[in-house]
Amino acid sequence: MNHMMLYALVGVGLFTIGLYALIVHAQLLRKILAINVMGSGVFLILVTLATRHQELLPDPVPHAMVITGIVVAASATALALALMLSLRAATGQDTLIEPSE
Amino acid sequence: MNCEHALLLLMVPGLPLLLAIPVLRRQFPWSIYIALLPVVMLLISQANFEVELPWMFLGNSSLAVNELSRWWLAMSVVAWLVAATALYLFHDHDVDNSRLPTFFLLCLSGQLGAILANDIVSFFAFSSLMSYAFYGLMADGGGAAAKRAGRVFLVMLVIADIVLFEALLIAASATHDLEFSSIASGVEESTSFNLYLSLVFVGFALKAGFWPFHVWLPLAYASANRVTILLLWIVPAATGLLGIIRWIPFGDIVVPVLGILLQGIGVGAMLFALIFALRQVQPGQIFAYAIIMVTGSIVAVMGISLADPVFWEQYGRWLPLGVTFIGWGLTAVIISPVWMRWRHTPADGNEELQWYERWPQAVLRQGGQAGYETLPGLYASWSGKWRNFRFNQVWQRVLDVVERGLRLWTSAIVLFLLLAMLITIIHFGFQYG
Amino acid sequence: MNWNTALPLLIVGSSLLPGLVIFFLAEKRVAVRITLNLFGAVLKLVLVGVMLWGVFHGEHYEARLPLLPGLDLVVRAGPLSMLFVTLSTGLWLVTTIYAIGYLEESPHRSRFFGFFSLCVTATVGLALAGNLITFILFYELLTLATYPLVVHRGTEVARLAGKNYLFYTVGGGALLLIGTVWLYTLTGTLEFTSRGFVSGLETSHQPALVIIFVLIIAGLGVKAALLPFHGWLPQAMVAPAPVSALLHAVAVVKAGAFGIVRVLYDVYGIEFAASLGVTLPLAVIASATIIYGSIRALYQDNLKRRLAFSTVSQVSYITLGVAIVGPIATVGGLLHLVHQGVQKITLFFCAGNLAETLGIHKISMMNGVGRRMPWTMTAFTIGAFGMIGVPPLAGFISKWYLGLGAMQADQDWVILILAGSSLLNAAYFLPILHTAWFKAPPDSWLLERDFGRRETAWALLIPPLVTAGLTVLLGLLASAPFTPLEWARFFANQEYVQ
Amino acid sequence: MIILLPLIGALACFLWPRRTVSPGLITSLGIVICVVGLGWQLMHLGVQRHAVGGWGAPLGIDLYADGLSLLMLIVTALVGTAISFYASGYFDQAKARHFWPLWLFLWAALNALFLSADIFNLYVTLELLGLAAVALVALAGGADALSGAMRYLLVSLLGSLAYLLGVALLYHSFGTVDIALLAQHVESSPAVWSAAGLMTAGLLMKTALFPLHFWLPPAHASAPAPVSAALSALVVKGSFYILLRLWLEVFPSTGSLVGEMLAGLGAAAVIWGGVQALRQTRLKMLIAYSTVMQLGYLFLAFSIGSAIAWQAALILVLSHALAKAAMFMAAGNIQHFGGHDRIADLDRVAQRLPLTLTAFGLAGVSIMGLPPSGGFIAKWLLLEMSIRTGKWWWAGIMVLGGLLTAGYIFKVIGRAFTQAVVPHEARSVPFRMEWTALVLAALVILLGFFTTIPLTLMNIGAPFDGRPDG
Amino acid sequence: MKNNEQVGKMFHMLLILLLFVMAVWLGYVVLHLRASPPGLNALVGTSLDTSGVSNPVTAVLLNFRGYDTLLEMGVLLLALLGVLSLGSASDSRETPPGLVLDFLSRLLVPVLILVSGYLLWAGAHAPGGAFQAGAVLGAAAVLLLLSGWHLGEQFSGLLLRAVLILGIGVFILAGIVLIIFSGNFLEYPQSLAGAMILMIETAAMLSIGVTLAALFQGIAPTGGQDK
Repeated sequence: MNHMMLYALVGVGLFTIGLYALIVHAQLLRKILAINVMGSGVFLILVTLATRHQELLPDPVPHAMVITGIVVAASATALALALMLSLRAATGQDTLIEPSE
Repeated sequence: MNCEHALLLLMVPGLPLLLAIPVLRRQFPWSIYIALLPVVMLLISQANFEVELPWMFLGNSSLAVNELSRWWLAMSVVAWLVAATALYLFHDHDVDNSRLPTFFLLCLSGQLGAILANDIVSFFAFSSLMSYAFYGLMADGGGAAAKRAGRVFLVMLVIADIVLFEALLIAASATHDLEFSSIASGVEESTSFNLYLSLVFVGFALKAGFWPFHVWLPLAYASANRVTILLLWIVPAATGLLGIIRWIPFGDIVVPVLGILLQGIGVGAMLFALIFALRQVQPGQIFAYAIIMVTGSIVAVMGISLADPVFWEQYGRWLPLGVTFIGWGLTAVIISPVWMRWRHTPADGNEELQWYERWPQAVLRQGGQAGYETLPGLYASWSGKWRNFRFNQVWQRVLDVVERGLRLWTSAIVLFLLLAMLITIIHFGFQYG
Repeated sequence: MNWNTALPLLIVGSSLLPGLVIFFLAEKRVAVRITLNLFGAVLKLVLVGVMLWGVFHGEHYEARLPLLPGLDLVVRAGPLSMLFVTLSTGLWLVTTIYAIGYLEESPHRSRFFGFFSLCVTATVGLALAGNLITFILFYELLTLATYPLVVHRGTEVARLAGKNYLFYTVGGGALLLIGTVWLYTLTGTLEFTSRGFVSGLETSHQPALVIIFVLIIAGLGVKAALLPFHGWLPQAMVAPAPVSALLHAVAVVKAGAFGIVRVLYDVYGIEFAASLGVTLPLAVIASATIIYGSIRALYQDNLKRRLAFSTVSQVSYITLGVAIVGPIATVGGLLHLVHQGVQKITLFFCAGNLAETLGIHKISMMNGVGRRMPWTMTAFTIGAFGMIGVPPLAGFISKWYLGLGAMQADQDWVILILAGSSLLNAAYFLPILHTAWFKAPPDSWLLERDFGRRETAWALLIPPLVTAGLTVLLGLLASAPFTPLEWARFFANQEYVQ
Repeated sequence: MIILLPLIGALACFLWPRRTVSPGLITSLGIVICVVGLGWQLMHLGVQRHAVGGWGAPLGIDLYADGLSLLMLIVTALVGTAISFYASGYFDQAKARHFWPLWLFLWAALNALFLSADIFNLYVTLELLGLAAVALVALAGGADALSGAMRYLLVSLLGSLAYLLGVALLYHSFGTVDIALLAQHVESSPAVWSAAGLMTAGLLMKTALFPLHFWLPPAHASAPAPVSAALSALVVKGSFYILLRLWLEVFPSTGSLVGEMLAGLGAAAVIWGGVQALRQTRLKMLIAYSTVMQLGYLFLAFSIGSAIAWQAALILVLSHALAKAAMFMAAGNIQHFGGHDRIADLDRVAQRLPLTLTAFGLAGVSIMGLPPSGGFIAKWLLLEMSIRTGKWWWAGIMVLGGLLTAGYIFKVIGRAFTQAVVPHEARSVPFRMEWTALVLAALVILLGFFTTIPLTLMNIGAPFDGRPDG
Repeated sequence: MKNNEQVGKMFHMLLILLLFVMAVWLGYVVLHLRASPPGLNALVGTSLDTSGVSNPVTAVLLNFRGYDTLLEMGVLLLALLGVLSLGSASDSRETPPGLVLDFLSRLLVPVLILVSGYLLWAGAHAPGGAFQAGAVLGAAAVLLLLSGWHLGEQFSGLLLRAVLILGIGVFILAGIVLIIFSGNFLEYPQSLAGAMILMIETAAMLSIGVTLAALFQGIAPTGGQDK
């Protein structure tokens, strides 16, 4: 049980909190942010667990993964934001709408 | 047997059948006489012979000329000739375009065929052809009473055919070859012998209008057209008698009970006919009762001969002779009133239905009730329920609500969580459970 | 790919290809379409003739296409299939001619004739099917091909009828499918073999087999209009007359009945089925259907509805015949398969003629129609008498064998059924004849079409006369070679361990 | 390489937006050729394993191709080509310049997904897939489409994150992300269970299994027709494929209970999707719900779980892909023609588009699982297996589902036969759009006769024998 | 309504409970991860020297798992495509930047570019690499855009798009070339590895930077409806 583990737990916490926010908030912006928080949580877990063993160098592979993940997350966020904006332009509200029958 | 005989034999029923087709008939004048030619020739040529028709019906049919059929043929020919003349006399103005000749010829072909038939099936076939055509004759051009008579005749006819059909089946299952000659041996040892006999009697009685199934006869006399009246004896009655004689091997069998019963019926018929004949006002109807009387007497004779075969041994062969002469006599007698009434329009009997006309309707109505109320009712009620179920608003709303609920984030994601955990836990359980 | 393999495929294809081509024909190309139709029909008839000859001389025609490992698509020619193929092919030719005459200048003819051809393809296919899966395949194809024909008119009523038709048939198909799959899991084969292939199973499977039997028969019973499932048939009479002819005589109900025969004889084997104790209930149901259908028919004033109900009752003769365990009854049932088809198609043609020429749909409007259309009504009369079973017509022969078979199998109650139904048949057919021939015709018919000296168009008149003639011949010459009787006997001899 | 080609194509389309169609079509044909080549390779040389960068697992990434992935690739190639042709007639210039690059990216993602043997790489491809799909949905514009796209995006992100977390756990407990190696090392531990839970749930979310299907109908119904076709036919199958791989190879020891649960959900999906589809008033919604339903069928295989059942599921995937693509195209034609897809007013349109309607009908035959069609074969096998394994209830579900399907298919078809006046606002439909739909539908029917081919193909490398009871 | 709210509340509680359970469980899982194996650490160490770079992360990123990176470039580009396809791209706002911003941007942008260059170079042996560099570059570009700088029309067409796809393009090109040479996709010959990686990284950096900027521009709300 070292401090890295603590970070890992923090990561779990972030994931959970993000999920919670994703569920309860209606506004899209918050949802998007929530997703990002969750993402950060996962990344945190990945990175910190990479250095469970102090005696060794940190494992590079998770780092690479995280970088990849971050880029993906960034792109996704960008797309999401763009979507949100044009949705607002189309409907005037920033929440999801029901499909019209 | 040589070929032209066979041809001749086939022509006897065949030629009328052909000529029955209006288009063909219109080609020849006096077509009915032409149709009668072969049978006359047959009578002239003295030889008795038989023609096997392996391809017909059920494979073992045959036509034959022998003593019995000769007598009958002789009788019929006369009757037919007279009837044909009557047809041309009374209906000359519209013989060509009316359908009377068609029915006439069909009937003719059927009757001759029945006489010549040498096995049950062909007899059955020809006689039913004859009977339905005869219904046509009766219903066509006759008055309302005649039509009613026709209806009753038809009902009886259908029932008769069914009854005879059963008899046929019994016979067939008893003997595999359906020739008349072999029935005697076959039927005797079959278990349902009595059933067969009674079926045959009932069937032909219905067909030929024996007492007590005679009800349509007087009606027909009252109002049918003249030709029909002329044929009333020869077609249903005489052929029916022939049928009985053919189908039942008299002389070889002893059935006292049935015999006595038949005697009773015969005597009853005669009495009945006598009484009613005395009460008749219309001269025509008297002859109807005469016919009933005659048939009754013959039935009585049959009863006797069923009771003790010896009687049949001695007098049986005279029966055809008797029948023939009676036939000629009746024909001759019937002509006169027809001649008398020949410009009258047929008088209509009263319109209200007799009991014997009502019962078929009654039966049908009952059946209809049964058929209508049960299944369609059920079907309707169930389909009704189903429709209610489908269009019931609550149901629809439930579906809607659930679907929209699923589409809400909250519920959806919670479900998702639950799912994830469930899978995890199930694993756990699977590992250690 | 030798001739014996090609022939069955050719027979199936000879209507498939024209059908597919016809779909893409422009509405205007009447001549081409008619040529294609007739060409297909005649070609098929010829091919069938060849095959008939071959089978009679012991040739063996078979073609298979691997569908799944262990499951082939098989078309094979045997006596039973030949019986049905000949029937449907012959009648198809007639019906095509009739339809061409019937549908002059009505819309969507390409669509109609396309599905028409598909329909007969399916029928022939399931007639030749060599195993249950092939049968199912064509069976469902039939369902799909007939639906557009039923709703062809496009009216609300037609749509409703079509919906109902689907509701019944698709459900039936589902039952059939489940039963078949189950059977397959038990036996591992579905090849039709005479005297059946399930009898080898050990006795522990018997309850399962009974359930399967019920499933399959229920599935087939829908098309065969057995009692609880007959509802779609009378409704489907809104379809154009050729379609009704198809439904009632050539394809659909026949497919059901034929399937029942197949299952009973070539899947279960009649003796085994009897030992399972499933044949008697089947016979009882069939009898109930016979009586019920006739009674309902009595009360229809609409001509085609009455005919439809009479089909309900008549088709069950087939089921009854094959459900009575005994070679003669079997012969009777199979004969009726053919005879009923020929007679009923005659009746529907005539009904169609009345509707087309004089606009008559109801029996109450038929007064004296015999004087206006003597030929049509003659054909009708012959058909009707055949139905009643009056000798020497075709119906008599089949009823004869049914009755005889029943007696031979000591099932005398069947005879009562037959008697009753004949009575009822007479009761609902003879009045029609009476009205048509002996009632005085009205002064004018509603919407009468004039055909000059002829009573109606040739294309409408010839088919019923032909089939009527067939009705007479089938009865009169029942024992001549190559008649259905021969084939039926041929088949029955295979199926029973004499 | 099958993956790169569409990428290059995409880039090309992006680079020269004026002339997007020709490179697009060329690319798709190229892909088909490549897939055929790969198929040939597989059939003659057996399973292919390609170490990217020459390092090989665990260090590098492996590409792995066996019958399973080959089949999926073939499906994608077939439907993809059809969609390309269709789209070349569907979009106008303005839309096309965006459609083609996105669509080719999607295609690339799919191919990459089907070929990858590395769960983290799978994650990346999933994201690629998801983003492309979302962008395509949004292409339609309008509130519905955007909202649908948004919902879809969030869902797929959530799903991927769950999946990624699972990957993280797996990696840290076994130090590899290569499927084959994992399959060797994996043994049960809390980490594995929760990883399985997370990954499965995430993928189910993307595959839209019953309770999680809420996002699918809006997204699929509001997208442009070719896109809906692609989504319904291919995209959902992508995540299903990963699910299949995982359960076949990584977590094989722990099949049955979860399998039962999934199958149960599948059954629920069949019923629910069917009922909902029956109640829809818009054609595309109806088709979308029928997708939900058909996906349910796939999951029944998880319970039955014999090799044949898997094959059946795959045949179903194949036929459903073809059929559903055809259906959406038909729907697209109808909408294009009449300007709406309300079922109630369909008759006016249906009269005028016989080809389209035929396509719809034929596809419907397969969806209903009536013979002769691929759908029938698949259903037959599933039924047979479910009865063999004594799980009657699934058989019942399937039959019931079939009836429901028949119900809603004919609800549409029936409209074709009403005689109605032709409206004025009709727009003519491009020739190739009608024929593409028809060809696809015809393919499904043919599939019913030549099932043995895909069966032999998908058994290369025996991908289904990973399961103990297979 | 009332009970609706109550249902909502209950739902909420249930949700929190679930999440809590999940968190605890995951925490437990994380804590009890098995100590062995030490990941791929050793393996990476051994094959590092053949990889052409000395920084393990970069090695993994661009060599061992280069394929991932390739696809991920794809994702980035894809996102851009998506944003563009939404069509709400707006030219940057016309308000002239304040003095400070203006000055700062003039000062910072060159520095940022320099930094990015360094990061890119350093990536070979120390933490750093294409993405970090690209990010910085992107930041610079964003800064420029914010300060009202325009991309000249002559560049904004084909050329811009060319730059955008440069990264992935080069990557793919390299891959294909390498297939031809060494039979394996993206298998660098040891001698050339370093150079090629550097080349790829440069291209990647450029397009990452530009893409980020373009994303920003694409998302930047048009004047009207932002709060």
